[in-house]
Amino acid sequence: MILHILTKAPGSSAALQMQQAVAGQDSVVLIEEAVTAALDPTWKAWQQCQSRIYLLSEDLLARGLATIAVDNQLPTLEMGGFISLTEKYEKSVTWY
Amino acid sequence: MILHILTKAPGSSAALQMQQAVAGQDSVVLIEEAVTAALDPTWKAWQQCQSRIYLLSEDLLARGLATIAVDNQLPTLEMGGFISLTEKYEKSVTWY
Amino acid sequence: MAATNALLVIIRHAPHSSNWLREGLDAALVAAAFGQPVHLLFMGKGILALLKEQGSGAPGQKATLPTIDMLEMYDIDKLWVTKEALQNMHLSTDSLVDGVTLIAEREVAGLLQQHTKILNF
Amino acid sequence: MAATNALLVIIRHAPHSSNWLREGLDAALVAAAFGQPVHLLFMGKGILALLKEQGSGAPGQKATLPTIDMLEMYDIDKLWVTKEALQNMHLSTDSLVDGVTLIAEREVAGLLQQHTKILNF
Amino acid sequence: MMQYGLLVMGAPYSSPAPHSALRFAHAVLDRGHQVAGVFFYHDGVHNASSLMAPPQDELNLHDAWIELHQQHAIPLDVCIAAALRRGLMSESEAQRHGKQAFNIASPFELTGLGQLLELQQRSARFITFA
Amino acid sequence: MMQYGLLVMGAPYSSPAPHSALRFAHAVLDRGHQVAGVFFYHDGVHNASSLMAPPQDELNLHDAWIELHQQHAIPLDVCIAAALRRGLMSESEAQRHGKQAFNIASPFELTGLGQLLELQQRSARFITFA
Repeated sequence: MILHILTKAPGSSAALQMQQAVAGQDSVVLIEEAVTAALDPTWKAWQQCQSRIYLLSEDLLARGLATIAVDNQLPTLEMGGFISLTEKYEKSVTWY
Repeated sequence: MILHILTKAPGSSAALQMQQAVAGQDSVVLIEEAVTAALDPTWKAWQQCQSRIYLLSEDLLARGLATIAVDNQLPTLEMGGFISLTEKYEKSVTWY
Repeated sequence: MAATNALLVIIRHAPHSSNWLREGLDAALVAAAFGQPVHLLFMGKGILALLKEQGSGAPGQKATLPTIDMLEMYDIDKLWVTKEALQNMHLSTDSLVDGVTLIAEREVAGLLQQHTKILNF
Repeated sequence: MAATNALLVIIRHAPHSSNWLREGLDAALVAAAFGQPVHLLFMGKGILALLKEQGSGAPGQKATLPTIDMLEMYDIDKLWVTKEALQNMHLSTDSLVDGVTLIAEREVAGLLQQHTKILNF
Repeated sequence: MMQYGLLVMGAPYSSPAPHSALRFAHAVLDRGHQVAGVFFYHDGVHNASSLMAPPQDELNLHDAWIELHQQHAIPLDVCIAAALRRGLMSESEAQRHGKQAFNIASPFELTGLGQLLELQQRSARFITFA
Repeated sequence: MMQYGLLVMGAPYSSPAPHSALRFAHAVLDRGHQVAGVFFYHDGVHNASSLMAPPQDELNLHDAWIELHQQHAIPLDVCIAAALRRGLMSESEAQRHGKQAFNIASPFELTGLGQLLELQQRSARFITFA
């Protein structure tokens, strides 16, 4: 079981490579530029990872995307929630 | 009339933005990572820019792509040819 | 379209992801301060610089929005964005700051031809 | 697939475009020199590191191929590449160095699960 | 309580990775965990530059890492090969290379990639910021 | 004969832009043109670091730019704001910021963005490497 950390936007090589690497029990945290995924509720990873993919709210706020994430009903977490996921998952891989 | 210099691979944001910006009389030089375009003769820019798009041969050689460019019958130029294009075109824009 | 002596600064990078946006806007502001007319074209993720709800960034990270708000004071009033790029990002003009001019994507090539000086960030 | 103690180094960047490839391979070589088993997975443009016709690079730029050739000496003999990635790049195995193992894209997730230590470059 | 190891591979002001890593480190410590070490590799080596002088309204990341070290005695290791190539060196490396100046000093330590692997081995959690 | 202005925005060893720019500059000069100046901006400011110490089998780009300057008297201007933020400063800036060392020296000159615009104005051809 792996926690995937994506730092680049959907459509980037990093995002595509992560999508190839995600397995059934894995979770995904979207940070930095990856939070622009909030703009696109049709992005395949939302479906692929269902209830196990989250946007980092601090990075959404910084970029003015917090309202849009709420409107699109996308799951967010704060830094504390990010830490909780790293506690739960022994391994993490960052895609950049 | 503009000389476009692309430094990133087809499929990158830089390449897509360049394709939006190219006009009828413009030329394109592909350098650095953009020479990986040699692998894909179906890339739209080949059609879009026809006889006015070139791969920099030094950068093809460094990456082991020179033979593939020949096999795919793609036009190349050396650094001298690149300079000639900058002589011909008053303006250049680099996409990276 | 007539040729213009204005400097065209193209902004293609999002806030906070790198320093491209900041340093691109700095170049635009310095040119304007030196009395050169400046036009801005936002492409791709550069459009995110115009989102009006942007916060101050992570602690200690400088926000971009105050710089965008300063553009008008420097007489930079051409902020071009393509309709297609907005649609691709699922954004409406309501989410952007005031003063943005929408153009069609097919006009971009013409804009570049029109300007004798271009800086691409 | 059984869990392995080997370090999995993922290579995703092309030669000459940045230092990611070089510095990723350096990490793999150092781990191997310290006696740790190392496996390499090449994804996306990382596959270009395996092209056998690579030249020496622009004057003064170091080539990657000698480093790839050194992997075997360090007992790094698992060089995984996905068939799909090769196809996407219109490449055949003939253009790659010897010793590459082709896998299917659907096996990638399993490989990551299998390795307890991963470094992603 | 767990040991976290952090790998930082982005440069300040060119990448958001150092900011993310620093916020993450503080949050991990707030939760009662420990940070076993931070390793700076690739462009991340620029975090160690003592000559960094950002505008006053921006965080000085070099100073922020030192503060983290002072509060929690966290080792700050910098890959020597990545650093030298990018213009970062300690006083002893400066002497060895015949340079008049240096821009890396304690608590940042120049070290080899072996330290990175060792950090990964002894950390229960290993997180990369790049 | 024409005047070429070059803008370099990539760091050595992290981007191929400096290599491309240097090869381009030499080719332009070989053709009988002149290079009116090179301006280093964004991560390109790292080209000016006097502390760069790459392995011996790699080109030292700092030295290569100085050689270009010595042979052809080409001004090498470095954006001061981009440089300070990234840990690059001259002796006088080091004094102003209370730093013990500096890593930018002549023929590299710290200057403002006005110089970039001025270079673009007076060059018949202006080429960006990034």
